[in-house]
Amino acid sequence: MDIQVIINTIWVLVTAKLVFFMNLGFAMVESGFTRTKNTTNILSKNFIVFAIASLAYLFLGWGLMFGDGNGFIGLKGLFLLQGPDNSPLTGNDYRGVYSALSWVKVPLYAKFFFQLAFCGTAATIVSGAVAERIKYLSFIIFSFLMCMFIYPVVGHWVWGGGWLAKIGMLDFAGSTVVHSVGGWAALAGILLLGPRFGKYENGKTNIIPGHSLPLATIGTFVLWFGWFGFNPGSTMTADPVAISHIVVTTNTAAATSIISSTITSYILLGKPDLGMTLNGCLAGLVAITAPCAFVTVGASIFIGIIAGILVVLSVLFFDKIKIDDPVGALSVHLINGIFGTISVGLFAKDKIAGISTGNGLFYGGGVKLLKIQLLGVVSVGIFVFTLSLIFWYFIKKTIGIRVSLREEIEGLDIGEHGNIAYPEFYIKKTYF
Amino acid sequence: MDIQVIINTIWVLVTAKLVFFMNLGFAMVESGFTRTKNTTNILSKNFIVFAIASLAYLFLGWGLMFGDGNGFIGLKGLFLLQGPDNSPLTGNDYRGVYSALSWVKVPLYAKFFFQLAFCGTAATIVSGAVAERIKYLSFIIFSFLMCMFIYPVVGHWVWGGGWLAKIGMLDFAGSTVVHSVGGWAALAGILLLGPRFGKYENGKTNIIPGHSLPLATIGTFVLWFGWFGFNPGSTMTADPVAISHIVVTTNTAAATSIISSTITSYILLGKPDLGMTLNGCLAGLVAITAPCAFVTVGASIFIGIIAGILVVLSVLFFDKIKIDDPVGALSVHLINGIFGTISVGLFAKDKIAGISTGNGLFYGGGVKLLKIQLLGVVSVGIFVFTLSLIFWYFIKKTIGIRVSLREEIEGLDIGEHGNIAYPEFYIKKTYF
Amino acid sequence: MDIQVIINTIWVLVTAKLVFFMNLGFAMVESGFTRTKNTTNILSKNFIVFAIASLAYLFLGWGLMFGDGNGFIGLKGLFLLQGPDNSPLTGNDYRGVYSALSWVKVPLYAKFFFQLAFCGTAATIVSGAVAERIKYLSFIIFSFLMCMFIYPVVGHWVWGGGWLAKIGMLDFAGSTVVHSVGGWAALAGILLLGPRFGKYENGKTNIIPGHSLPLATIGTFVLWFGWFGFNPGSTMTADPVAISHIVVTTNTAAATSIISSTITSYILLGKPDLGMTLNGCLAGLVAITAPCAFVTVGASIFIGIIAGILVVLSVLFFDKIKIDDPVGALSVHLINGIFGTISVGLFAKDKIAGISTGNGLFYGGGVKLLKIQLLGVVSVGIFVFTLSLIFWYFIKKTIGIRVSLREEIEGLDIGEHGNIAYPEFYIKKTYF
Amino acid sequence: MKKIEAIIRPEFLLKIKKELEKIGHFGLTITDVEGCGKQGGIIRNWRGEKYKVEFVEKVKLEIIAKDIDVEKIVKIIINTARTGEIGDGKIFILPVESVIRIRTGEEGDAAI
Amino acid sequence: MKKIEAIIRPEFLLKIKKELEKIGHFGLTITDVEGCGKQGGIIRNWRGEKYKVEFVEKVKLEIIAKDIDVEKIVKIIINTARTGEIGDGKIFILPVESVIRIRTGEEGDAAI
Amino acid sequence: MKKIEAIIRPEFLLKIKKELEKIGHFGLTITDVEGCGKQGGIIRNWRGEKYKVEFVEKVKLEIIAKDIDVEKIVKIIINTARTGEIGDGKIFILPVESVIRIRTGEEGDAAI
Ligand SMILES: Nc1ncnc2c1ncn2[C@@H]1O[C@H](COP(=O)(O)OP(=O)(O)O)[C@@H](O)[C@H]1O
Ligand SMILES: Nc1ncnc2c1ncn2[C@@H]1O[C@H](COP(=O)(O)OP(=O)(O)O)[C@@H](O)[C@H]1O
Ligand SMILES: Nc1ncnc2c1ncn2[C@@H]1O[C@H](COP(=O)(O)OP(=O)(O)O)[C@@H](O)[C@H]1O
Repeated sequence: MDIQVIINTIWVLVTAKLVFFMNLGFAMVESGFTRTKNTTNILSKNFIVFAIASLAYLFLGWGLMFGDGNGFIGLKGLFLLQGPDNSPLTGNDYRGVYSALSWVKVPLYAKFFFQLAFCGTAATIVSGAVAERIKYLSFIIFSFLMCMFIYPVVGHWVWGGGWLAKIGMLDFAGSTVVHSVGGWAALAGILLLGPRFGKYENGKTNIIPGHSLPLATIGTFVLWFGWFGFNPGSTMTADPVAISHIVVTTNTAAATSIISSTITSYILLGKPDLGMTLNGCLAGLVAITAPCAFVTVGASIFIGIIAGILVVLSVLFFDKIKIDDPVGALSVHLINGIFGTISVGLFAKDKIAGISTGNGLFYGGGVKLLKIQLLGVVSVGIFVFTLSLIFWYFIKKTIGIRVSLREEIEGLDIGEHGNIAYPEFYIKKTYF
Repeated sequence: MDIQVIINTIWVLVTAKLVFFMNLGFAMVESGFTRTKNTTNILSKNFIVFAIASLAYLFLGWGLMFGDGNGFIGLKGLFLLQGPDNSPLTGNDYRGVYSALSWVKVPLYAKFFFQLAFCGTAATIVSGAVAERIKYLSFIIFSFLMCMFIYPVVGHWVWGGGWLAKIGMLDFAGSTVVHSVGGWAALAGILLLGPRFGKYENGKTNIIPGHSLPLATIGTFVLWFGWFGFNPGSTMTADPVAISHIVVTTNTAAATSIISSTITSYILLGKPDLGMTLNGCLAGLVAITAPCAFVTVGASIFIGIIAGILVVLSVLFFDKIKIDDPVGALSVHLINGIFGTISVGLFAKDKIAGISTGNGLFYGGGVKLLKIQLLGVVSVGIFVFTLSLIFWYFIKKTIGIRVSLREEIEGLDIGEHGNIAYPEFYIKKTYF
Repeated sequence: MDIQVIINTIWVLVTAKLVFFMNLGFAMVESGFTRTKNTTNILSKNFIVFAIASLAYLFLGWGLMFGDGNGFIGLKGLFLLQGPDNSPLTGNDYRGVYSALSWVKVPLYAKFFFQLAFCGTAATIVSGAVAERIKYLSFIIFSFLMCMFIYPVVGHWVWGGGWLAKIGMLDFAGSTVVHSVGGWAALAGILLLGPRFGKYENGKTNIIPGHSLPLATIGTFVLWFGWFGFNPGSTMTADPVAISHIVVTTNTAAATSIISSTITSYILLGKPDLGMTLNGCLAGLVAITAPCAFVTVGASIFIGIIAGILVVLSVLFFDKIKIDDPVGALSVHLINGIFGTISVGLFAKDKIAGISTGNGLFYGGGVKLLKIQLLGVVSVGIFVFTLSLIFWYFIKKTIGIRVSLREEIEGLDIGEHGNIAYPEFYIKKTYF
Repeated sequence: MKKIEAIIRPEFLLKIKKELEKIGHFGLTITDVEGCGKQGGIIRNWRGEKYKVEFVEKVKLEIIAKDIDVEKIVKIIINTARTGEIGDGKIFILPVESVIRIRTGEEGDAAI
Repeated sequence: MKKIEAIIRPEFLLKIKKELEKIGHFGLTITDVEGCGKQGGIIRNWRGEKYKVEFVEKVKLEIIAKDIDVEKIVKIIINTARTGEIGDGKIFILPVESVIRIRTGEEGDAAI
Repeated sequence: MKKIEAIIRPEFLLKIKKELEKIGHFGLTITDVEGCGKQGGIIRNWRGEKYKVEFVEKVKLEIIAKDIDVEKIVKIIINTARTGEIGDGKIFILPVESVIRIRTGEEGDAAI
C-alpha cells in the first residue's frame, strides 16, 4: 500500500487519540472547578458525552457534515457512513460522496474517528458551563442534538465544502467550528437555565470556589497535551514542516497566555491566581487553534498574550452581567474562539507553513480576510445560538432542564445519581 | 532499512506505550473503587505489578509463549530472549526460534515490549478482585507465577502457534488471552480468600462503596485511551485499513456499552449510577477486544449493548452468590472476556478488515467458528482456573494469603505498609 | 518529501509530546509528596515552569545550546531561532548555523520542540526540591535564568558540539544534561533556602509526610510513560533497532529499581514503603537515561538494582546532613543522574544498539570512557552548582527567596496565591 | 453563663449566624457531626446496588451566652432551623462555671 | 437529664448503636476526634523513615439521656467498647439543664 | 472534676500538649472546629475574584481535670496560646459529674 497512506493514517489516528484523551482533561477541569456535591454529576456528564457524540455522529452527524450536498448541509451518504467512498484513494481516483475530505490520504474510518473526536470536544464544552444545576437527562438530550445537527451543520459550512469554505473562511483546527460552537450552545443553555442558587443575591455576587485544584491542574495539562493532537493533527497529513510549525505556534501561544493571564490576575487581585493561570493556558490554546498553521511563531506570541488578558477580563465581565458560568467555559471557548478566528484575519502570513492563505491585515493583506473571518464568526454565532436556544427551550418545556431547588442545595450527586463522589471524606457543608 | 519496518516499529512501540499506560488506568479504577484505608496497598500492588511482570516475562514468560515448541508450551529460546532471532527479517528470511511472530516486521525487542505490556495487563486485573484483604507479598508472588507460567502458556496456545491457534480459535487482541485469563486467576484467588470482613453478614450484603469517583473516572478514561493502543496495536503492523477499522469498532462498542449499562442501572436503581457507567465502558471494551478486527461497525454496536447489560447483571449475580469482587473485575474481564470471545463466533464477517476469518453464525457461517471459540473459552478456563487455584493454595499454605482480621479492619495501608494514603484529610471511620 | 523525514518528524514530535506530558507527572509527584497547605503553590510552580521554559529557550536558550560557536557556548543564531537553517536537509546539503543537530532529518521546529521539552524537564526538577518555602516569583526568575543560560550552556558542551562532546562524553538522553543539571541547581537552591520550618528541631528530624499517595502514583506512572518518549525519542531518528532496544533497557532498569528500592525500604523499615517504591522507579529511569542506548538489557538489570538501593540510602543521607529536600529530587535526579552517567563508563558495550561507543570498564574497554564520564560529571557539577549559587544569591539579595515564617506556617497557598487547593475538605492542622 | 449546644441541619447555619448578629451576638463555634435519631439513615447507590448510610450529617453549634441571652438565642435557633420534618435537631443547655478570653485574660460575662 | 460523652475506638461505634437500639434508645450524635492519653502515638513510615503521629483517632459519642437511663447506657458502652488494652477511652457525664426539640418545641424528657 | 474546653489557634496545639506533659497531664481530646467572633472571616481569591470565608479554623481542646489541676491547666493554655491578636480563642469550664475509664471501669479522679 502507498507508504504515504500508512504514515498519514498513523498520524491521524495517533493525534485523534490525543484529542479523544482531552475528554479526560475536560472532565477534570470541570469537576475541579465545581463543588464536591456535584462532582459525580459532572463526571457522569463528561464521561457519557463522548458515548453520545460517538453515536450521534455515527448515525447522522458525519453525513450532514461531510456528505456531498449544498452550501448548507450534506445530503448524501447521511446515515452510518454508508455512502460509497473509496478512500484512501484521492484526487481523480476518488469515487464517493464525501468529497470534501477526498484530499486526505487515509481510510474512511480514520477520517471518521478523527472528526468524531472533534465533535465530542464541542459537546463536552457545554457541560462545564451548565454545571451544578442542569438535569442529567436534559444535558444528554441536548448533547445528542448538538452532535447530530448543530455541530455538523457548522462543520459543513467551514470544513465540509459549505458556503463559508467557499468564500475563503479559514479556521484551521476549529476556534470557531469546535470552540465557539460549544461556547454559543453553552451560552444559550445558561440563559435558559439561570444562575446557580445563591450565586447572585441581592445585587451581590457570591463566589463559589471549585473543590480541587489538583484535579483542575491534571485536566489542564491533559488538555494542553491533547492540543498537540488537536492542532497539528488537523493537517490530516503527515506534512513535516506544517506539523512542526503548528506544534511550536500552539505551544508558544499557550506559554504567553499563561504568563499574561497570571500577570493580569496578579494586578487585579494582588496575588497570582492558579485558576486564572489554568484558564489562561486554555484561552491561549483556543485562540491559536484557528491560526496555528497560518501565522508565524512571533505572531503566536502576541495572540497568546491577548488571549490571556481577554480571558481574565471576560470572566469578570460575565459575572458582572450575571451570566453564571461555573468553569469559565464562555471566556475560554466562546470569547477566545472568536478572537482566534479573527486573529487569522489580522496575523495570517501567506504560506508560512506551506498553506496558501493570503496575508492578514498586519502583513499588508488589507481587511479582505478579516471581513470574511468576521462574517464567519457572526453567521456561525447567530445560527448556533438560535438553534441551541430552540433546542434548550424545547427540552425545558418538555422534561425540564433544571433540577429542583432542594436537589440543587443538597447536590446533584444525590438527586440525580444517588451517589456521592467522596463518601469517606469529611466535606464542609455549603450553605447555598 | 526497509521503510515498512520503520513504520511498523513506530506503530508497535507507540501502541505498546499506550497499553503500558493502562497500568495507571487500572491503578486509579481500583483505588477509586475501594476504601481509603486500603488505598496505599492497592496503589502499591498496581504499581509494582508491572515491574514483576517485566522481570517474569523477560526471564521466562516470553520464551514459553513464543519460543518454538509443541502445541502446549514454547521450548526454545526460553530464557531472557536469548534464542537466535534475526527479526525484523520475516518469511523465508527469518532465522530464529520465535517463529510464531516471524511474520511481524519489527525488531525482536519491539515484539517483546508490546507483548510484555499485554502480560502486565493480565496480571493487574487480579489486583482489584482480591483487593482489601490480600497480603502484599502473596499478591506479588502470585503475579510473578502468573506472568511466568499461566499467561504465557495460554498465550502460546492462542497466539504462539499452539493448539488453539491451530484449530482456528480467533482472539484478536485478547478477550480470552488477556482478560479472561486475568479473570479466572482472580476468581480462584477470591474463592480461596473469601469475602472481605463485614461484606456478607447474617445473610445480608453490606455494600462497601469506593472512596473516590474522580479517581475511578480518571482510570476509566485512561483505560479507554489505552485501549486505542491495545486493540489496533494488536495488528503489530501498520495496516491503515485494519487499524482504522479497529479504532472505530472499539470506540463504538465502548459507546453503546456505556449507554446500555447506564440505562440498565437506571432501570434497576431508579437513578443512573456512575460506577456502572464506568464499568459498562470497560465491559464494552473487553468484549470488543477479541472481535474488533473481525466484525462490522454495525455488529460492534450490538456487542457493546450486550456487554453493558451483562456487566450490570453480572455484578449483582456475583454479590448474590457471595463472591466478593470489590471492583467488578470478574464482571468486566471474565464475563465479558468470555462473551467477547464467543461473539467472534456469532458476528465474524470474513475479511471485513482484511483478515480472513470465515463468517460467524449470524453471517451464515454456521456454528463451526462458534464451537471453536467455545472450546477455547472452556479449555482456557479450566486450565487457568485450576492452575491458579493450585498456585493460590500453595501460597496460602506457606506464607498465607490473607491479612489478619485486625489488620483488615484497621486497613491494609497501616498493616502492610505503615503508611496512609491521605494523612492530612479527615476520613470517616468505617465499622467493617 | 523524503519519506525518512516524514517518519522521523512523526517520531520526534510524538516522543516530544510524551516528554511534555512529564510536566503533569512532576506536578503530581511533587504535590503528592508535600502538604495540602502548599499544594496550590506547587501546582502553580510546576504549571508555569513550562511556559517560562518555552519563552526562555525560544528567546535565547536554543541559540546558546545549538548555535555554532566555540566549545563553551553557541554564538550564532542566538535569538528566536533566527539563524539560517535549511533543515530537514542534512549532511553536505545542510546550510545553517545549528550544525550540531544537522544530522537530524527533521524540520527545525521539530528539533526545537523536542529540545524544549527536555529543557522544561530540567527546570521542573528544581521545583520539588525547593518546595514549601520558596517565593513563587523567585522560583519563576530562577527558572527563567536556568532555561536561558545554565541548561543551554551545559547542553552545548555535551549535545551542542561543545568540549565534552569533543572529548567523547556520552550522555544519551540526559542523565547529566537534564537530571544532574536540575539536581545541582536544586541543591544550590536548598542550601541558600535552608530547611523547612520544623523539619530539624533540636537535633531531631521531624518527618513531614506528603498529602496524597494517589497523586504521587499518578505522577510516577505518567513519568514512566513519558520516559518512553524521553529515552527512545533521543535518537531523533526512527531507527527501529535502536528505539526498540532503548525501550526495553529503559523499562527493565525501572523494573529492577522498583524491586530493589522496595526491598531496601522493607529491610530498613520492616515494611515496604510506597513512597520509596515510587522514588525507586524514578531513580532507575534517571540512571538508565544516559546509558539506555549503550548497554545490554542484562546490564540495565544491574543499573536498575543499584539505582534503587542508591536512592533509598541517599534520601536518608540527605536528611542526616540536614539538607531538606521534600520530594527526594536530589536522590532521584542528582545522585542517580551522576550514577547513570558513570555507569556508561562501566557498562557500555560497543555498538549494542548500533551506536559506536567503545566498551566500558566491565566489557574490557578499560577506564578510558569512565574517566571521560567522570570528568563530565565533575565539570558539569562545578559549573552548574556555582552558577546556580550565584543566581540564587542574587535573587536572595534582591527580592528574597524565602517566604516569611508566618506564611510558611499558614501555608504558601494562602500567602502566595490567596487560594487553597481543597477548600471543601477538612484538613488536619499541622503544627509546623 | 450557659452553653447552648444545637444540633441542626447544615443548610441553616449561615441564616442562624445572620440572625444572631442582628441581636448583637457574634461568638460561636461549629463542629461537623453526624447523628441519628428518629430520622432514619439515607439510601445511596453504589455500582448497581442500594445501601443505607446510618448517620445523617448535621452541624453542632456551640454558643456560650449570658444567662439573660439564652432564651433569645434559643428562640432564634428554633425559628430559623425548623422545617417541621423529622431531623430538625435538638438544643441542649448546659451550665458553665467560667469563661476566659485567652487574648486578654478577661473572665466571666466580659469574656463572652 | 445528663449528657454522656464517650470517647471510644471508632470500630465499636456501630455495635454500640445497635445495643442502644435494643434498649430503645435511638438519639445520638458523633464527632470525629483525636486524642492522647496513656496510649502513645502511632508509628508510621514515610519515604524510608519512621515518624510518630501524636494523636490517635477516636470517636466521640454524645448522648443526652434521662437520669434513669444513664446507668444502663454507660454499662452498654463499657461492655461493648472494652478491649482491655490501653486506648479504650473514657466516659464523662455532665449535667444538662434543658433539652428542646427544634421540630416541635417540646422540652425536657419528652424531647430526648 | 471539671471539663476544660479551649478554642485555640491550631498552630499552638502541639506546644500546649508538651507543656501539659511537663506538669504530668497526658489526657486530652481534640476536635477540628470552625468559629466566629470578633475575628472576621478570611479573604480568599478564586479565578479572578475575592471572596470571604465566614468561619475561621480553630481547634477545640477538651480536658477533663481534677478540680485542683484546673487552674494550672488554664494558665498553661493562656500562656502558650496567646498572641494578643484578635482570634486567640476562649476557655470554658464546665462541671462534670463523673468520669469512667472504659478499659478498667475505674471511676472518678482515678479515671482521669
Ligand atoms: N438523645 C440524643 N442525644 C444526642 N443527640 C441527639 C439525641 N437525639 C437526637 N440527637 C441529635 O439530633 C438529630 C436529630 O434528631 P431526630 O430524632 O432525627 O429528629 P428530630 O429532632 O426532628 O426528632 C440527630 O441526628 C442527632 O444528631
Ligand atoms: N483527661 C482527659 N481529658 C480528655 N480526654 C481524655 C482524657 N484522658 C483520656 N482522654 C481521651 O481518652 C482516650 C483514651 O485514653 P488513654 O489514656 O489512651 O487510654 P485508657 O482510656 O485506656 O486509659 C484518649 O485518646 C483521649 O481522647
Ligand atoms: N460566645 C462564644 N461561644 C462559643 N464560641 C465562641 C464564643 N466567642 C468566641 N468563640 C470562639 O472563640 C474564637 C475566637 O474568638 P474571637 O472573638 O474571634 O477572638 P478573641 O477570643 O481573641 O476575642 C471564635 O472563632 C469562636 O470559635
